Amino acid sequence: MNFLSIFVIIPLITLLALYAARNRKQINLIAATGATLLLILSGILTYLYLHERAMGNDSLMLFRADILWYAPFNIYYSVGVDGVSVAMLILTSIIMFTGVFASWRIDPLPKEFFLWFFLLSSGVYGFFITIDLFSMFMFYEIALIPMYLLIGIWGTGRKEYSAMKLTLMLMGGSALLLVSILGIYYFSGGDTMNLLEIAQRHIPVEVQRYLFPLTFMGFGVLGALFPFHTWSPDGHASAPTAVSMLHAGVLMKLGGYGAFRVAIYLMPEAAHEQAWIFLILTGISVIYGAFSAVVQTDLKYINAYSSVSHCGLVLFAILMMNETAMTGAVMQMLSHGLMTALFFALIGMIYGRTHTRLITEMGGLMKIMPFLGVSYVIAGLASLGLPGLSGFVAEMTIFVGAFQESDTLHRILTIVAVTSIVITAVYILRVVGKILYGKVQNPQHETLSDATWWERISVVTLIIAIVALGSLPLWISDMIQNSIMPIVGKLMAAL
Amino acid sequence: MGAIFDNFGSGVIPLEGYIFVSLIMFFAGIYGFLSRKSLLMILISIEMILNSADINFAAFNRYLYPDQMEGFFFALFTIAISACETAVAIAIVINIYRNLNNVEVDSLHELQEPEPSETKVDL
Amino acid sequence: MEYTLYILILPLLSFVVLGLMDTKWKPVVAGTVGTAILTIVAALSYYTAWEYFSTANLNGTYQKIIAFNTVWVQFNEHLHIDMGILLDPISVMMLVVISTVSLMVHIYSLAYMKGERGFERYYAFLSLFSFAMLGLVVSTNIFQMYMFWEMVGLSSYLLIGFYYTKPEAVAASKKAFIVTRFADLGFLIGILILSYYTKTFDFGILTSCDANVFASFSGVTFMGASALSWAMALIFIGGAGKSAMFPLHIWLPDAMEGPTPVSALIHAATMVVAGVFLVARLFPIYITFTPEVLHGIAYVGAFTSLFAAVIAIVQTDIKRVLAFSTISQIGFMMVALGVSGYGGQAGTGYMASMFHLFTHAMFKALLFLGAGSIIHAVHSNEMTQMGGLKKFLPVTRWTFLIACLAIAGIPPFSGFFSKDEILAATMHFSPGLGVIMTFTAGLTAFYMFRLYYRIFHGKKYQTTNGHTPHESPVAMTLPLVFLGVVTIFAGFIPFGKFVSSDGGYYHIHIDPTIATISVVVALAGIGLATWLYRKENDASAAVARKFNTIYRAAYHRFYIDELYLFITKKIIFKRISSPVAWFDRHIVDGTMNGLASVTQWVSLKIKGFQSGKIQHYAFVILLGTLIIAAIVIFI
Amino acid sequence: MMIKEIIFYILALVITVFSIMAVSSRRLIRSATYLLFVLLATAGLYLLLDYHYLFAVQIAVYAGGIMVLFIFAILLTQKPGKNITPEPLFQRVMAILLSGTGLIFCGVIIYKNVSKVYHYVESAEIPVKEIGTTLMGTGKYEYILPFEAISIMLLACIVGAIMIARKR
Repeated sequence: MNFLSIFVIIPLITLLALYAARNRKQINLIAATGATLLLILSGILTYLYLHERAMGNDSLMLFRADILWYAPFNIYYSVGVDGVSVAMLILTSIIMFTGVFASWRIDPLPKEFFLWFFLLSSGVYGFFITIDLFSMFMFYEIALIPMYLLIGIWGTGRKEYSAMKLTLMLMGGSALLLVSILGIYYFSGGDTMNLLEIAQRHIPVEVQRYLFPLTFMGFGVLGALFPFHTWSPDGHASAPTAVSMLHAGVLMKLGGYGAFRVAIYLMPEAAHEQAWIFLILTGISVIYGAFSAVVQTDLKYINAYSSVSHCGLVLFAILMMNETAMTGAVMQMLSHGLMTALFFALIGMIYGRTHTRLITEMGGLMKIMPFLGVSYVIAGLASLGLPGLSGFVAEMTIFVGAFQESDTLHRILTIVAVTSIVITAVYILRVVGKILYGKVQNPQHETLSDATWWERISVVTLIIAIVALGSLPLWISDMIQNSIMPIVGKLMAAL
Repeated sequence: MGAIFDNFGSGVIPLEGYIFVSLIMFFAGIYGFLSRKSLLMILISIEMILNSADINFAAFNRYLYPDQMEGFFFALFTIAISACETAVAIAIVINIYRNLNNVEVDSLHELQEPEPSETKVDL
Repeated sequence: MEYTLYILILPLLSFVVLGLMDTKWKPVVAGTVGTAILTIVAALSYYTAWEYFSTANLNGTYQKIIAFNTVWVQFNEHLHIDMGILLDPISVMMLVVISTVSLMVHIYSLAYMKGERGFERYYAFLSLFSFAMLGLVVSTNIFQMYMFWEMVGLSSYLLIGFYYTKPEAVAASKKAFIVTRFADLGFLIGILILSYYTKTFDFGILTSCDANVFASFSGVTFMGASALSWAMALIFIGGAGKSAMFPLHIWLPDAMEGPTPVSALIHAATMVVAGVFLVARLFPIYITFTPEVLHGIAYVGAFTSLFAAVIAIVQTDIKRVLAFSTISQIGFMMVALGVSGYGGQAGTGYMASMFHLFTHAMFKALLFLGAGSIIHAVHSNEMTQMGGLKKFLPVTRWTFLIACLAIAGIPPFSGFFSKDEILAATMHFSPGLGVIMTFTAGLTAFYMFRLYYRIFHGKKYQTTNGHTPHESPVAMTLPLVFLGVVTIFAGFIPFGKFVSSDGGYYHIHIDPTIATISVVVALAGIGLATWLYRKENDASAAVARKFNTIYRAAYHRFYIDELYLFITKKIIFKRISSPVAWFDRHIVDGTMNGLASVTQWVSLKIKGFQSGKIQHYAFVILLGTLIIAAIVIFI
Repeated sequence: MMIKEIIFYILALVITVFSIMAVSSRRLIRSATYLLFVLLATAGLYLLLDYHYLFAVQIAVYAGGIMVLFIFAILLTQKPGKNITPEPLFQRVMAILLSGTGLIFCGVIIYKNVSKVYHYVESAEIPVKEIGTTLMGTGKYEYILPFEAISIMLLACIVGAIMIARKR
């Protein structure tokens, strides 16, 4: 039994236990237990990982295990983690944990909600631990499908439309991925699906030219790459709180992670050749998302566009293809995951009280619900990159890294991307000013209550994570950077 | 078909003769099946199609494998089956007539989807 | 000198504790804790100053001491952000200034903010500000400085928006943050350029002006200017934003919506001079490699100074007058830096700038706290509702007068000495600029005394609703008196001994000609103000009528705000964001929905195949069979 | 032996003409009548092929049984004297086109190919006894299983027809 597989198994066991649960209390208890176990487990994993590395184990992936799964195509269930995966696993665990608490009072059908929720999470965990292309794809799909039901059943507003749109667009992306995975498989020799082994081989450059854009776009759809991002505003706006959290917090990271792990790692030559196209697209994403967010009036739309902007920055940094920027990309994934989860949690909580998400209908909430108000401000500050909170470290690492590429295109795009910090400030402060400060717009809001204990757990956990990442970034950035170095080495060799 | 003319008057009826007859009958049946609205007309057309097949069975058996009896028996069975089929079909037709007061094939649309314009899915 | 770390840790701790406790503690407890911690910080700062100035002098030059340094995040093998404490004359001087003013404000606020909702929060924010500002000045590297730079921006935002139920305060805080953030964008890009070529963030390496470090800049030009010039100019934009240089000054007058002690601390004495501090910190680079940028700074400073002084003359809100006065005075400091040379006696401007920073912090804090005391008494910011307050507020009046004299540059008050040095340095650099600055100094004297007279003299005070103004409690007057005393005597500090452009010893000497001229000009300004405003009369209105156009323009601050409003509302919101959002919803999303619609359309069309008509099916089957047979047979 | 040929061509002509008339007639009862002629002519063809038994079955089952069913069905479902409303021209044209194409297509193939395997074997009539033993035999080329299947199906058809057609 491999240690990493527990990450996939715990959600499945939780599923079974949930199936047996009788009432809401038991359901919540089981879900919370499962999520807590995962959180603890990721803590243990981090410790073990750092310990192994400190002991001098410098193989590319640790805790390797391979189980033959389908011999004719050499598909293995093979797992292994490096610093990037560990970072992602921590993120997923934190968001799972807080997501469970944020949906403590989910209605209707709590049992079914958590069933799908945990199934989704097992897909996400599987995606991050596996290093077999096919298993990766399979876990990707497992993570995708529950989303349709979660949004379609428990969502708000135009939920069927959004769920359909989201699923179809992501499925479209995964269709591209399937093609490229098969392409990679056949052109790398056709006898292994293992990422590490494929990385040792050479895919012909002519083939890479076709496969790289397919792969990058396939993952880019999930990473909200312009112009494939439009599922994000609608999807996030309609999704229930915990699903928005998990989706924006973790699922969108699957895109960045995959682009980094598959597209760039396996096809470095084409990546170098075609980076400029995608750099322009991501550069557009960054600015465009930010500008779009400025005039939105729905809180979730603002946040969704903000996610487009921030996730654009992730892909942007990955495409810079140097060690610093890529480290920054992973940090940004973590940071964005945490803060956007916090945002969506808070928006959900505010919406649960005011029954509106329109910023024009709210005001002066700081006075009525100080805890949520202050937390919202903290999330906003993290989002606009305040030092001491996670956003700053990530963005600065990206900008410093991006600035190391000295040709004109990279320079211009970097400077364009940097300007997003101002626009971010504009829309964040606009929202904060409108909904939290000022006079109470709706007299009925006067009587609303502040956060309950489970909401506080969720919010406080996220804030702690954000502050921890933001004020003591060295250990995690080191961990990530050390894992990125071999990949960058391969990239440099391909140049 | 040249054989027909070559052997005309020789007292030998060529195989093509039978085949062409059955062919014409077959496609007449097809035409009826495709063009007529009345269920009874469709049934008549089907009978003709089956019948043309019977001719072929018999002719092939007699001309090509005169020592065997497969074609013969197949024709026999086909006649039996067509009899069954007609009996049941006519029972159904009469039943339909009782319910709908006509026997037109177009009026049988209970299982059909409603008109497209009503089912515009909101995407 | 490891203990200097506590100068940073204690305010941070105070912020965290007060912030977490929030309303769980009684206001008085929170206030006391905050003030007590700041007292310790102030004591530590004084001790640091004493120890530094007494021990760090080596061969007549003050050494830079890295008291503490640790890697905070590593970018690549060259670039890493450190967290550390750098002690050198200007940072130590700033420590003293910040902790003094901050302590005064803490004490003052105990009384001023008494009974306000969110008193605990207020103290938490003050602690946060103190932490950030102290961290800013002791930064060992430019990126650390940038971080704390952002954090002071945040605490400024939070404190301006302290009365968050007031829409003006919220708007002002937002404006302050966004405008400075915009400037910080320049700062950040400047840092990125600088660090890309020099491969370091460290101030020690940067300000050593080692030619090797800057070698990779050679020949790199962009739009006719060298990359280094660009970097330094962009960094200055950051400083200009924080220090409210034209045209980024618009946030500062609005920032007066915050509580008055906050204005005193942040928007008069400490945060707004961060830009000056930044330029001073990087002064060696400016003077060695990019003197043209430095001269640009001088002209920007001079223009801002004159511009703000003109506006200050006609404002009626007393805090606004003080705000424009602050902008003007910071302009003076910038000019001084801009015209300064490097090393020895050539560094007059540098020393003068720092000196003025020091004295200005004291007397401007005094002015603001005095204004706070006045507002506390009459519950209004408007000059028109004041007048004849001298008999109600004696302590405030005298301390205010001292500060006015100081800022006007009347000897022996502190402002005279520092301003005189600035004028001397400017004259030395360019007589034209010198004349402008002298004129501005005269304007300063005029508008300060206009302010003074309109508050304390003139018409008799009209009591409303039986409410009589009374002198503020001792917690408020104590800081006033303390700062007043400092203002009187600070001019005699041998400042050049401590702070100079190269760490060496600088002899302050008063140029009698320039001193005489400046005093005469100042007296002229005061005289004019006395004539116009001492007694209630029509002269001032007549003058205003005479210069109607310029009066109105100045009163509306030359419509710069309207310009900004136009840019933000019309350009950003209407011309960029709304179209972008529209584009996203209708074009990009429309394409996706269009794809879906096309799919649906196609499926609706081909759905006709499944018509449910048996003859239709038979037709298709036969046709298909025929076609397939044809294909099989003929192909 | 000319007579056989002449009979064949007469039968062929009858089949051709009446099958076309059967499917194109406006009146159902006429169609049924034409069908009867077609079926009888087919029976004649069986006779020419010396399948006397088949001839008998064809006459008995088709002309006797099925036609009676048809006629009753027509009488039960049609108002007397009423023509069937004509089908849409488009449908008829398409049907003619398709069946015409098929006819030509198959005709060409037959014309080009079948004559190659053309040879006529004179043969006597199959004795009914042999038919009986073959139908009931269990050996190779013997048909007890289809026979039984057909008989069960006939039973099912009878039951089914009654079930469907009876009045509820």
